[in-house]
Amino acid sequence: MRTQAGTCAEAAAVSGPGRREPDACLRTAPAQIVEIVSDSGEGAQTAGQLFGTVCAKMGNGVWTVEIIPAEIEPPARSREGASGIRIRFGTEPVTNMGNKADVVVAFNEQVLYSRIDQDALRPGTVLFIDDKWAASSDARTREDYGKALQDFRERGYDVREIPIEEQTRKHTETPQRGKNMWVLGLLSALYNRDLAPAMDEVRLLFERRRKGEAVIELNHQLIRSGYTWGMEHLDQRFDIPARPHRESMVVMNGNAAVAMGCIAAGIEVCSMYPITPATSASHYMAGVFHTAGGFLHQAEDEIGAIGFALGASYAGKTAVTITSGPGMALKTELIGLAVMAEIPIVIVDVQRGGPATGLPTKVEQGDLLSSLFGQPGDVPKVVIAPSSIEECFQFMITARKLAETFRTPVIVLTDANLATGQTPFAKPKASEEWLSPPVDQSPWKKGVPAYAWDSETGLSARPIPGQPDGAFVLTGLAHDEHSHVAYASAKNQQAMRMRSRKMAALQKTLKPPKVHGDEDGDLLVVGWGSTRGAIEEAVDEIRRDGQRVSSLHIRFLAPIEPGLREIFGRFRRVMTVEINYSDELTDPLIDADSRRYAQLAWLLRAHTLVDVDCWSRVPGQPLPPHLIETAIRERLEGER
Amino acid sequence: MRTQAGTCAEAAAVSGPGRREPDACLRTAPAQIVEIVSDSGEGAQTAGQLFGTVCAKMGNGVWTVEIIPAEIEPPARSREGASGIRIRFGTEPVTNMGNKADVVVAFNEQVLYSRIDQDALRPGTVLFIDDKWAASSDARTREDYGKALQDFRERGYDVREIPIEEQTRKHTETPQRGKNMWVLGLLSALYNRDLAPAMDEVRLLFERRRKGEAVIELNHQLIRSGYTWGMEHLDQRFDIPARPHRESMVVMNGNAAVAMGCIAAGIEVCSMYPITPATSASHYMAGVFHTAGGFLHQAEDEIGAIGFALGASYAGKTAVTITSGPGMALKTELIGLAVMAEIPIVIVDVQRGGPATGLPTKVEQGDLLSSLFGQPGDVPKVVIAPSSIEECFQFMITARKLAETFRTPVIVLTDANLATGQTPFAKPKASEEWLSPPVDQSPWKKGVPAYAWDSETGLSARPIPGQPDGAFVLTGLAHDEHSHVAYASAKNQQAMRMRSRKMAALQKTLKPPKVHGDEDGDLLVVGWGSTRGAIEEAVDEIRRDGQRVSSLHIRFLAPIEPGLREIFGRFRRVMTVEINYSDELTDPLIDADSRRYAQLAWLLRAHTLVDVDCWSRVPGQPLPPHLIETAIRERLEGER
Amino acid sequence: MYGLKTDWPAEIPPRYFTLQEYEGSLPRWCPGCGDHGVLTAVQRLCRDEQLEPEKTVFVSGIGCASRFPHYMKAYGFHGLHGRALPVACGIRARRPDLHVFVATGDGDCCSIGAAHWVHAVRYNMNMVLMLLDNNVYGLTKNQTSPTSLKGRKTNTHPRGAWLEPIDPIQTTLGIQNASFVAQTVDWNPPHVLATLKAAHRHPGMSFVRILQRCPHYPNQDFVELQNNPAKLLLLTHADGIEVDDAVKRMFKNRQEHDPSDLDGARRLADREDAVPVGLFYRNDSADRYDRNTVEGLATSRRDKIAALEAELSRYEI
Amino acid sequence: MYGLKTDWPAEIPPRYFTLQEYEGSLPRWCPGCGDHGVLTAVQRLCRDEQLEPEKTVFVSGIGCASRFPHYMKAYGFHGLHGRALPVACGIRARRPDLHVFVATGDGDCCSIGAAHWVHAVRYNMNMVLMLLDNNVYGLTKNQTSPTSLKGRKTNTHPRGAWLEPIDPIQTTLGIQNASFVAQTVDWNPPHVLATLKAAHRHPGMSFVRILQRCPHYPNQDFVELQNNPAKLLLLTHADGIEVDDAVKRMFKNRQEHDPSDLDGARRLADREDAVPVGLFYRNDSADRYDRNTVEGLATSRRDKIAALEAELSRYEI
Ligand SMILES: Cc1ncc(C[n+]2csc(CCOP(=O)(O)OP(=O)(O)O)c2C)c(N)n1
Ligand SMILES: Cc1ncc(C[n+]2csc(CCOP(=O)(O)OP(=O)(O)O)c2C)c(N)n1
Ligand code: SF4
Ligand code: SF4
Ligand SMILES: [Mg+2]
Ligand SMILES: [Mg+2]
Repeated sequence: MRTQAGTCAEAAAVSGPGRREPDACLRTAPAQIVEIVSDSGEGAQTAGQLFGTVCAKMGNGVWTVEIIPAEIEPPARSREGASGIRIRFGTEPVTNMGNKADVVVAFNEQVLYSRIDQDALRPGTVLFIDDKWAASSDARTREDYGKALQDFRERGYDVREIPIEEQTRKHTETPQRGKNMWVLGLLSALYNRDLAPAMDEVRLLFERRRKGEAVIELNHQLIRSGYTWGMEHLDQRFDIPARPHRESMVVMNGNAAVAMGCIAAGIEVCSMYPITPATSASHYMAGVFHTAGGFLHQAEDEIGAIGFALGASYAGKTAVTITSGPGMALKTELIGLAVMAEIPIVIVDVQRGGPATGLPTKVEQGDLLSSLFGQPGDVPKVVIAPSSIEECFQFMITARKLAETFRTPVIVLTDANLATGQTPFAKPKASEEWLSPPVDQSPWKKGVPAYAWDSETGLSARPIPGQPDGAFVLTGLAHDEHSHVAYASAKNQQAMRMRSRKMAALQKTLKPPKVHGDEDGDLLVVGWGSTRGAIEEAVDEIRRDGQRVSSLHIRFLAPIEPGLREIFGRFRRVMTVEINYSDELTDPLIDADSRRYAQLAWLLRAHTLVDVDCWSRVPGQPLPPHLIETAIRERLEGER
Repeated sequence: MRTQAGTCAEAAAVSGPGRREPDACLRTAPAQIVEIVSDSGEGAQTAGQLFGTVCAKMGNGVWTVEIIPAEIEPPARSREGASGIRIRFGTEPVTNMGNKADVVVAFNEQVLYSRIDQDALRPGTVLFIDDKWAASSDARTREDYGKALQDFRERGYDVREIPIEEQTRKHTETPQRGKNMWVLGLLSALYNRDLAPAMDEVRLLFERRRKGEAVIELNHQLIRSGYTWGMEHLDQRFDIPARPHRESMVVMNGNAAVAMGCIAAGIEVCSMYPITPATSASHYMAGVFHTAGGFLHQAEDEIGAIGFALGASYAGKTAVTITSGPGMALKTELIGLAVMAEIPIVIVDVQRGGPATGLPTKVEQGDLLSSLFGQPGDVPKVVIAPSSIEECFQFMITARKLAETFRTPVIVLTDANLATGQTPFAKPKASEEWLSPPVDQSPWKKGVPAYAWDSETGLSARPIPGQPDGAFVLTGLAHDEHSHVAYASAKNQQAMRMRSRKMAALQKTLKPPKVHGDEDGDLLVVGWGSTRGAIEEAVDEIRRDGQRVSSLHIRFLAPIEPGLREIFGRFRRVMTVEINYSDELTDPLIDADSRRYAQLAWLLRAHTLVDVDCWSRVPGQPLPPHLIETAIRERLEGER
Repeated sequence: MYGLKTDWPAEIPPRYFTLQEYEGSLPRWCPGCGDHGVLTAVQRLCRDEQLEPEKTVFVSGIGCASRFPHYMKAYGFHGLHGRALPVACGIRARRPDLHVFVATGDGDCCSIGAAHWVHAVRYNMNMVLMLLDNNVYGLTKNQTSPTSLKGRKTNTHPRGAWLEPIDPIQTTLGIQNASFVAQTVDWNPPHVLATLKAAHRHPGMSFVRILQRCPHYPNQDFVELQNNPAKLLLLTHADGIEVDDAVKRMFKNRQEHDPSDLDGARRLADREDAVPVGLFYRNDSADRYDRNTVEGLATSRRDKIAALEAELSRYEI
Repeated sequence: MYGLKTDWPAEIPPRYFTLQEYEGSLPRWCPGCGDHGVLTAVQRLCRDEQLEPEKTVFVSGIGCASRFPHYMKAYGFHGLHGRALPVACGIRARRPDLHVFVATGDGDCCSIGAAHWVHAVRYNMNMVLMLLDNNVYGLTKNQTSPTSLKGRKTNTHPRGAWLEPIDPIQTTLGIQNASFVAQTVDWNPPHVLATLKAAHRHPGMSFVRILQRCPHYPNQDFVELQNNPAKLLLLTHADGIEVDDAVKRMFKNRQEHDPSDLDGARRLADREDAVPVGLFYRNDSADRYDRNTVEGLATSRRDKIAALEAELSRYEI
């Protein structure tokens, strides 16, 4: 071994205040953030997911997030090619990717630089790096590696060169495909995990990939090897106490949760066109949807996709279309038709960086206003945003029900952060009540028009093809309750009123959202969608200092949740935190007159007339709690 | 003659207070509203336009608006088939279609009913109706006619049966094609107009239609006949004093003004797909654009239309695309690209009734928020709305300049009201300065990137294909100033900031809008687009009673005109008047929490935090001043 | 079976549908518009085939032709310009019990809807596509359509359309899985009916182009075709459109054409001297996507829950 | 003309463009991706034809193939998925001095862009369309494309694609005004170059389908084609793609095919036993919309103002 692992004392600095010390080098830590970064194809993600699953299984809170290169097959040893995973895990539930990494395992120095570029490390981060490059036959590589190591040390990382490839090679001729398992073993040692569950998970995984016993055995060997090496060489190990679950848990990412939510809702048709970062939901469904009586249609484009879904829905089959920003843009016109003709449909928008093609694999919360106001004319519809992966699942069930009860499109806004993040949550108990009802084919009541709007709520039941006496011609033209084309002024006003009224009717069934923290104070931070975990973490951190900050998370954006004005009134200041663009008052030319606000802030200002401020950024990655914290603290300072 | 025209005294009631009486039956009136309604194909519109032109020529203020049936060839003698025109003219300039008609000439009783349905008449309206139906060989027709007449009288109209067809038949075998000219003569007598200008206009018109001298002579005869009959039988005639123009005037509708504005701006490519009510602008251009060096492209769809325009613009040719709501919906994604890649383009949206197919031939102001916020992501762009037909012309010149200076899409929102209304305005003096500059093909300055954003204003010059050393690859992906794909967080934030900053830079060059009426008061009525004339008329009417009401009209919607908060602050209440949907607080389930506001109101609330109220309707026709007046008065009452 | 006594004892009364039972609201097309005749033919077809009105769906886009659903008494979906086909495919996908008809125009199908046209032909789901081709944009008042003849003067090309028209038949024949491609003319009602009947019975997407007169914006070519039927060429074949001798006699020119001969069909479509009327091509064994889309249709609620539980278990930790 | 001494006295120095002068940023396609070879061929073509880089524009949509413009040193427009063709047509419309190339993928062109594909072929504006057809969605990671072979397992059809693929050549041949339709394979660089050269020289829209290997999501069919070139059928003709004997010898199977024979072209496209490579069809006299779009291009500013004044006067009262 060329390098020495750090001392116990050094390692302790990494862990934060430990609670008990079962063996000399074992410290307890409440949470850790570990990253594995490698060239594309070296399996860092597989190892990381397995490690995350093991942690989750033991009862830790876990959030994993994949680091995906922009190119399909990027060059080896390049920043652009960095592929990997971050696993944040701890005693308490984990709701977001957190701040800087505590530990990074890097397969080469170049991929590590990509993490430095993304500001993922801090002075003190423990860096395990494969030492193979020091002995490279290529002088340039040796030199790059040497320089980088020096640089890393200067940046204050706690660098530990370790023999990842060398050790792996003892077991396999193709270390490229084994290093990840060796690292899994190493991490198991570092974090004091039993090997058995990891072994089980590996077996499961390779069996699913239809690999034979030999492959499984090799991988088990590698894990053991990494573990043994770790136990022998690590001078500091951590125990992250876990709380065994009292109920069954599942772990999945937001796209899988959305897809499974579709199945749980009894949705029968998913009509889509491939688009990142939404597609993986469809990939998942493509494999299993038919087992639950569903059909996945890959259309010729996004217009065709929603058209197909609307046709299916008109014919009585509940339908969903899943897409991202550019696809939403294309669906604009047919969303307008769905509202006009009151066709139930669920539309999932997995938001990505915009505008236009933007940052296709990265997170943004940029589609709120376009979901609300994107269609020409008055187009009231339901817009909801899950704030966790579990809610991705649940909201699909809600969305389907709302769509059918209110005879309306329901837009579900998730984002790339939820889509690719993974976290455990209580295993839902499947219920037949979630399923859409069977298609009604009984005779329609004669004389009841196709849009027998209830004058108070705007609600009406719809005839389904096949129902005798129900025949009507759905139209996107202005129409009366019989769906007859209507040009008279009063009819147009009335039909618009009915469509709008449905939103009021739904709003009346909603409860005001719950404040996180005290019910009043100096500052209320409002968020929506995937940022909840990070915002609440930041707020909790600041509250620990005794500051009077609370947060509020909005899930129903249209109709907007009730009672906001009243809640806002209890705080001296209100601000939103969002992953989208807003001008800053400190920017040149920007003042109260010219400032363009973040999207939720905009909505809340109009709705509540409260001077809702905002702090928003478009970094192409989730907002880490510490940045939110800084922003909130700045606002609080500004106050004084 | 079977019927008697009313007495002088009765007729005087029609005219309002006359000022002088040059002959026994001639009264002076400040303004009149006349309608001609007929079956489709009977030429009411031609006669009305000619009459309007004559009035305009003499120096009257004039507004004409066509009454167009929804079907292409509707059945004769049917309400749905009513085809016609309203001419409002007066001593002062006329800015809108006004309230109820003073005089209606109806070719049969059924088409008149369509006007009653549209609430176009009032008790006292003088109704000239062809008496031919009383003698119809069809008993049913006789009966319908008789009943209707009785009904009309009960409704309080001043019914005068006149022998339109009988008289026309004296000159032609096909009265269907002559009645309109006879009516033109009648109106000339009724309104004390010289025949000469009408004769000239008719000659011009038929020459343009390549008709021979015989046709012209016949039409002249018919006009004289109607005139003579009128002079002999009308017991009340009106003089509407005119003020001869000091400058040359043109008269056209808003679509022609937009099209001519394109020519005036030196726009070289107009790329469109047919859609009502925008198409007539393209029809006009199709005929003449090439004489001004332009090319009109009818694309395969609206996506292709804007794609083609963007290609032309990228290649240095200024381009416009003209459409209406459904077309805007389809252009959504490419508008996002134009903002992202900073491609100048002018987009004209002639708004119609929505959502979806809606009311394709009717007016609405429903596309404001979708223009501002319709595209996923942050998509800052310029949105302007002309408030008159003259501004339709001028704003095209402005729009082209803004698009190129700010390297941005500019959306120009007109509507079906402006598109089909006609009014005279001062003939613009063509200027070379309006034209876009020739395509720069000189070498690009080496080292200057394709997006050399000025850090303060976000502005940059763009290389045009053909410029040596300027080559760059435009992309809709997040990019840096070199147009290189950029994934780094800071780059994305910076580029968004630069695109947003352009809006602030433009806003700083704008002046606060001028208040119509006093600078402070109890109520400020805010409008945008085609409603200005009607709003100001209503406000003036109320001000006459000493009420402290003013109005404000907003032309720049994005960036929004500066100083609004300050202006609003000078009024006790602010409300908007718009032709789009909003909930009313008096509706069931609607309260401050659930109310959905009119579109401008929404924008202004978010922007100014003033509790901007709204009154909006979607009648599928322009809001007449008296309805606006009533709404304003109600708000004023509510105040007390 | 029909025409039974009213005191027939069976529980479910046999239903016989008369022509009137397929009549929706009063057609609002111009007098003389070719769409009227097609409507009548379709109502006849429904009556002849005794299609249950509640099991029959007419889907359309926007345009004069697309008003079609309103004039039928059946379920209808009068959607957006160009988007009839995806909607129709979506309806068909999970409802094999429904009869799906699409009424579309040359602008609706061949211009704005072209992508869906290409793909719906390839999907080859069981439905009848009626392309009411009047060579013009009728509803929006006389603009050039992709099938407008070169030189035709329209409001968007007042000096004449620039380009040769697209040939919907030839284009459709070029698309994979095209399985039924026919042409007829609105002014020959029995041939329209016969063609639509064959189309309806064909398992798959039947593409029927109907040359349709628009007297309001008349197409000189169609007027001539009507006046001089010699240019029409009736395609005959045992496997083709079945027409009786009376109809046959309406056509001076006839040609035997085997609808399984794709190559011959393309040559026919290319002919400039004649307008073939009848069945160009049929292939009953082309892939049919609606065979796939019904997958899992019979899944019980219990099985759905079981599938969900199985999936959740896979993700259980 | 080139290779002149540097002290040549003329005012405007003659410019000679080397291969390097067409090289944009470093290609980021996977190693072994067929796009690399096409890029090289295009750079060669530019060099051979000495296209001025500033007068050359590469337009694309979104996809792996659509990254093309970034890797050229020329003007480029990397637009939206499916929308390359309208943009290219707009560029071409008023800039006959520019060389326009379109790089698109099978999803970009034949799926989401299908309406524009049909219409751009009909517009037949002078440009080269390179359809980089890898039978898959590459960039979005292995979904079915309209040209994916039936049964191919992809992420959206893990149990195999349901339908026979669309044939871009046959479909294009079915569209009015198709004027140059050719096919080549990325793994035969001289043939790619020869084909693109002919395409570039053709006056009108040249549709070139390039069978393109995607080793990342490999297509067994292409691998076999490469291993067993006997399935490739070289189309030869005096009016076809000019290739030298060395290239000819690469093909075991050759067939003389007259590119003016549309009917024969269609039959060739239908062949299942062979993959024809070369020129299927050429028609130099098809309508060309870019002849119309340049109308009024030379109008002076003065004439523009005069036209405006004339128009205003027509509306004067
Ligand atoms: C997105 C959109 N674009 C344009 C229109 C306007 N529009 C309505 S019908 C039509 C064309 C009609 O032509 P065709 O399809 O041939 O039908 P026809 O009226 O001739 O039967 C157009 C352009 C629209 N309704 N929606
Ligand atoms: C409107 C829209 N829909 C979907 C996408 C996602 N998308 C990007 S590329 C692509 C398909 C790429 O396939 P292909 O055109 O065959 O190109 P290849 O990557 O295979 O070269 C898709 C669906 C997008 N960018 N925009
Ligand atoms: S315009 Fe033409 S197609 Fe439309 S209804 Fe009239 S005749 Fe028929
Ligand atoms: S995924 Fe396929 S097409 Fe895309 S770059 Fe890689 S090899 Fe080429
Ligand atoms: Mg048509
Ligand atoms: Mg591809």
